[in-house]
Amino acid sequence: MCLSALNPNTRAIVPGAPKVQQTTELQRPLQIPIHPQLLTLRTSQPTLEHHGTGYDLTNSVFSPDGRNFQVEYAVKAVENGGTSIGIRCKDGVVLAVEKIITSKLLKAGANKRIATIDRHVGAVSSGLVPDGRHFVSRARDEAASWRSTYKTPITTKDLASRMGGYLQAYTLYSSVRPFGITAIVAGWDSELELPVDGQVGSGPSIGSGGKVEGMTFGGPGLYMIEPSGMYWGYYGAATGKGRQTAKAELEKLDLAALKLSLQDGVKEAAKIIYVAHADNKDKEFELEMTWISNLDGPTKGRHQEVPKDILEEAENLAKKYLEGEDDEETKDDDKPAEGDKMEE
Amino acid sequence: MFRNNYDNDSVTFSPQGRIFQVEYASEAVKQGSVVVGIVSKTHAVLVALKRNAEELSSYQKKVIAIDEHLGLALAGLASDARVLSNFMKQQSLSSRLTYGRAIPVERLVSSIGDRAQTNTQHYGKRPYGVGLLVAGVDETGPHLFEFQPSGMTQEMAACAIGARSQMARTYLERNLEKFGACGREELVVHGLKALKESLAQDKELTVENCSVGVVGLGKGGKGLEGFKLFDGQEVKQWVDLVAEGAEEKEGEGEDEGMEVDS
Amino acid sequence: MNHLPQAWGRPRDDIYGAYDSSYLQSHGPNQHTQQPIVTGTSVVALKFKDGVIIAADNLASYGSLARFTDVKRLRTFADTSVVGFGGDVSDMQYLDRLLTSLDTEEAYSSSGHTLNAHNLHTYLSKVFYKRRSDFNPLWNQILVAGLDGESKPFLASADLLGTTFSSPSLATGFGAHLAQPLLRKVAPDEEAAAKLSKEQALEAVKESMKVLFYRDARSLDNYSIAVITKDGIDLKENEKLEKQSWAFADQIRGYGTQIN
Amino acid sequence: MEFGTSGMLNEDGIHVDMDRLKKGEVNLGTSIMAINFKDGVILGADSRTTTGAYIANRVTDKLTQVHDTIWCCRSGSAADTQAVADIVHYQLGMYATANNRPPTTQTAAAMFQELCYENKDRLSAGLIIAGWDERHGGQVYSIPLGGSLHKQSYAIGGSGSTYIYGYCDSNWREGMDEEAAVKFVKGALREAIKWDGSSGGVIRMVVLTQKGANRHLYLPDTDYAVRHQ
Amino acid sequence: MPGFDFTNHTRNAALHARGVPLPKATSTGTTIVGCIFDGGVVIAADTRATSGPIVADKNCEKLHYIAPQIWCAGAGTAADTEFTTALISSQLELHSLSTGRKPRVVTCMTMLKQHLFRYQGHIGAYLVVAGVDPTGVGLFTVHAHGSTDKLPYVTMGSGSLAAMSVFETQWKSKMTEEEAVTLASNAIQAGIFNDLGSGSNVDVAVITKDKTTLKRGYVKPNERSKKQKSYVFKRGTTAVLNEKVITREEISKYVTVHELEGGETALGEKMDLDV
Repeated sequence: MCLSALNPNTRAIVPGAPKVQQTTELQRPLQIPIHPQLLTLRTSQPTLEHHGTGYDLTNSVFSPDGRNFQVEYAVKAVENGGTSIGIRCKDGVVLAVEKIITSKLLKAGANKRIATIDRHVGAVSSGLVPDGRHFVSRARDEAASWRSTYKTPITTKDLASRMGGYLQAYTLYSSVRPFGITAIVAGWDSELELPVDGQVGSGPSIGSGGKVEGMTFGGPGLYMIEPSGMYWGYYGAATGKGRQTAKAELEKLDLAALKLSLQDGVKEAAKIIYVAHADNKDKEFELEMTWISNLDGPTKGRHQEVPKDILEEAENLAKKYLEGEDDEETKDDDKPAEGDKMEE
Repeated sequence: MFRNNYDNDSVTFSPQGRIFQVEYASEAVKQGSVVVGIVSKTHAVLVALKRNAEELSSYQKKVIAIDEHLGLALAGLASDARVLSNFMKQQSLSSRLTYGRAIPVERLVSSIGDRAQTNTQHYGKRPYGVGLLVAGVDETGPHLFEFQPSGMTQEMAACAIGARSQMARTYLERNLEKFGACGREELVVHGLKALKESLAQDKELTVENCSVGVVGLGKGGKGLEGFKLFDGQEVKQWVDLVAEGAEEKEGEGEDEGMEVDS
Repeated sequence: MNHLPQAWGRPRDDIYGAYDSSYLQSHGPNQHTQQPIVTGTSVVALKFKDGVIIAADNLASYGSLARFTDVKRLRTFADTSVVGFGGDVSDMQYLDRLLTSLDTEEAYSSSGHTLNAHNLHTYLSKVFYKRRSDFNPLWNQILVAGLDGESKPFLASADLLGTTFSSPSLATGFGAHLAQPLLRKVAPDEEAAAKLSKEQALEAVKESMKVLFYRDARSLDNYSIAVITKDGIDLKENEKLEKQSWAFADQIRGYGTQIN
Repeated sequence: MEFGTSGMLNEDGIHVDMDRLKKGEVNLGTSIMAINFKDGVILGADSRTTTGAYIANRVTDKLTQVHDTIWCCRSGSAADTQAVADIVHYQLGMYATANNRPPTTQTAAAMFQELCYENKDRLSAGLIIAGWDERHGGQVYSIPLGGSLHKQSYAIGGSGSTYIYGYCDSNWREGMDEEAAVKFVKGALREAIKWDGSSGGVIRMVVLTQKGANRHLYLPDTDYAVRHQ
Repeated sequence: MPGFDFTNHTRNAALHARGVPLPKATSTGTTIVGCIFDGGVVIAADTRATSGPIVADKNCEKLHYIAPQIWCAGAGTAADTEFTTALISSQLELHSLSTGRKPRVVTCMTMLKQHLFRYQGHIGAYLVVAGVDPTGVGLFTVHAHGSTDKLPYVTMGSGSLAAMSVFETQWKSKMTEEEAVTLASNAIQAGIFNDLGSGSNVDVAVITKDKTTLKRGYVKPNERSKKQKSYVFKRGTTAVLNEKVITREEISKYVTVHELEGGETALGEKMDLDV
């Protein structure tokens, strides 16, 4: 039994993390610490003095002011990737990703970027796509190892914790590089009692005695894991190129109230990806979405692709919304809009 | 002249978040001779341009059969491709032994993608210097995948990699709509035409320098037409079709017109 | 006598020769002296026109003790196949978890690849054979029922030795002796099975379960039954044997000449 | 290994060698049980430990705590069951600190099951796991000799249990209150002690509810009528 | 390499099957007991060591030191009890030094049971562990297979039944030290007189919060008394039938005789000194 290595509680806070933390609308007041806005400190270019001084050439090396540049550069790779978002709704979670079409020759609708980790958990990442696949493969191993030890599905939180530990380990050694991704992990932890995997028999027909009244368990989980290994719980998470726009949109939704339904969440997710893409109009993109509902919902607690008809409906609404916005802009000021058109 | 120091190994990010060693590995792919792959609703074909070291030497091997239901074409370091293809052969056989099932193409391609990614994250390893086009048929029909040194794998409708492959890609993009409905013969011809676009000016397609690999659904969309590699005189039937002057006139004009704004 | 502590308890070198420590490198054979403990009895299955029917009772015995009466021995896989387990229950649970992880792995890709019953049977037979080759067998006899790659009914068995069979009707344990004759009569060959209606097949399987209850001392009148067709799996886990015949006991007096 | 090798799967059924003790080993020839009731679970056991016919301990405690409100009843080899319980006790402690929450009864059952299954050729341990946790309330799991895992509304085990299958089956009611539940356990164990030579001594019980663990003790000289703890 | 050597197990089994009798390890038929009293614990043992039907040692020591305030009484295979207790004693002392605390009885008991469980009963040590530590008084039995019991009074060894009957009739809670020592001693004597494997004297160790007292030969109920009669034969009891004197000169015919230098002793005599 080796729980200590990746134990969330013994894991050190990642060096280079900001000491001052502000809160935003999106944070979840959970057991884990609160997330700051993406930090200027972490994402800014190193100042000129640091260029060529050598502190940014090797992973696991601190600069004199206590930063690990290689981790910051890895964040740069994330910022160039297509936008990924996740929305935690009252009855499920949605994941969506803006897949930039790099070539006309790509088979349309193939090349899924959102992966299933365990039956009830999905993950998407922005940044280096092969690194994202590495992440997914490790996450699957973690989920399977949890299952074989405890004979029950891993919770989204525990998975996030283990993957946070894994990514952190890739900032510790000069022989590896950090992951060039920020990953969003979404899951639905069963609200019902699950059997131990493989058990037979079912206990009392009237259910177990001594259950605590009024307590609820399980529910949606949404976590975002950064190249440094830090992870946070979110109501709405966004990463990749369009994250700032996406965050602004997410904050409008008042997700902390937990009123948004999954069906509406899907529509919002599509809209946000379309809005975030508007800053990057010259490239075409494909929208990919998956969801996990509660056990009564459409996916019965499993991570699945959003069905085609629902996806298309959400996309149409998103397009309509964007046109509406454009119209408003046009009304405000005609000329710049024309200028935009010329450029195409 | 200032050269940056971020390109010495594959475990160093540049300040822009790039990994130069991986990008350099992609350059190795462009050193290889061009290969083209196209997929239709019933077939997937690979066509490759073979080079010989000198007049009297033999030609390279560009297309490798992996299993009954799939094969690949390579551009770049052939020895890296051999390592990867041996691994793929093992995976395919293992699937047949364990489940009595032909391995799904996507799963096989992902497995080499994962292997390649590892090489880009650990010091002392180098990225693979080869790009692959993998064509195969499984339960869900014919597929074509592209594999890159970064570990990136993508399913394509058509693809070309290797030296001067941009020309071939332009051809493929222009004719993309037609491929879906193509039968195997038409598909091979399209492949050769794309290949031809990428030829250096003084070169042309011959039975010596062409390889063709074909795999597809069986007659009437049922069963399997196993992956078959065609070399030498076996490709004459198709090479003659695309030889200078043999090309059909129809459609040519339209294409020419289309090309203007690209 | 050598009084140094390291020599304590060791044979004297001057008499028995230098201490031979070669054993520290070598290992003797590993023994797995095992036996089934908590066990399930027969599984019976029969192909018909559109699919397969499979059944097993809900009992797990401990020797002759009917220890657990709520043990479901049919397990679905990927909504396309059913595995019926006879033999050791702990090994059944192991296989159940193995299949769960296999199913999870298969579901990673959404592209519609699934292992059909034929693939599943191949896999399980390899697992059994591997384990018996390690001299550590999984103490089960299983039947795999479902549809094969061409959506035709598929039925095959595998057991602790890695032996496999396929036939239009199959039964494990006591079922092989008691149920097979009945099932073979209904479906002597594939052609006959391909003509059977679901109702006929159900009738035959239920009849077999009844005979097994009459004549297998480790059986129960509570059973699970599954019908697998193209439309999916219809699994019922709490069936009761119907129309049993006991009333003739009334006619039995004594064992020979007795009249009253 | 000195286990009997008479267990065989034959055409006419399965012969199981129930005597899996090693030579000279201390045996918990036992009557143990655990039941679900309205507010949680109750574990119960006799207190006899034997080597051969000699009672090596007449006040044994076969109810073993592996976490705050997760306990187990041990039967079989004393050494094996103590070792297994010690390991799970350690693992659950680690689980609680590592994950910052108490383990569930299911976690404990899964760990016991894994140990018993993977070491089935080395162990003779028949365990009943019972516990209360916030999420599931009270739960009872049985892990018999081969290492299979059975969820039950009530579980009985040990050599004495064979004598009380009938008693339990006819007297069992689901959702009993604590008084009725204690009476059921006591009644069953009294029968087991009466008929099984390898069971005897005092009756111990542990009641696990939201309030925690509560021990009961009943003595034979007062006809098990008075609660002494 | 530490540990036990089982390489010859298969060979021995084969020899045994062909009728070669196997050598027996010294298994001491023994009586050992332990008993808690108000403020401490007492353990006691007989002192007979047997080897088959032979009494190998009439006054051996079966109370083993573990730590100043923790002692062990051992039954079973003599070598196993000896070395197991010595091993655990050593480990416990190191543990005590590294923690800077007094060793605890439960620690000792846990180490013993885990060690013995690992060897699956092949180490034939049956022990009574007793002591006083900062948490209070501890008394346990540890069986060779690794099981343990916690009781106020315990007995082990071949005489344990005889000893237990004494405890079961005379034990009461909250005894004084004197009562407990007497009771333990009586229990051992029940073993000495009723169990053929037990005999000789009673050794007692009393452990309290403040000190440990080892009473070696606390009771010696089997002292060899003076023989009531002398069995030395008087001179002349045996009749002389004839007599012959052989002189040195006559011997010289057959062997060469050297005179020794003054004060020198023969080599053989030196060697014989120990005899």
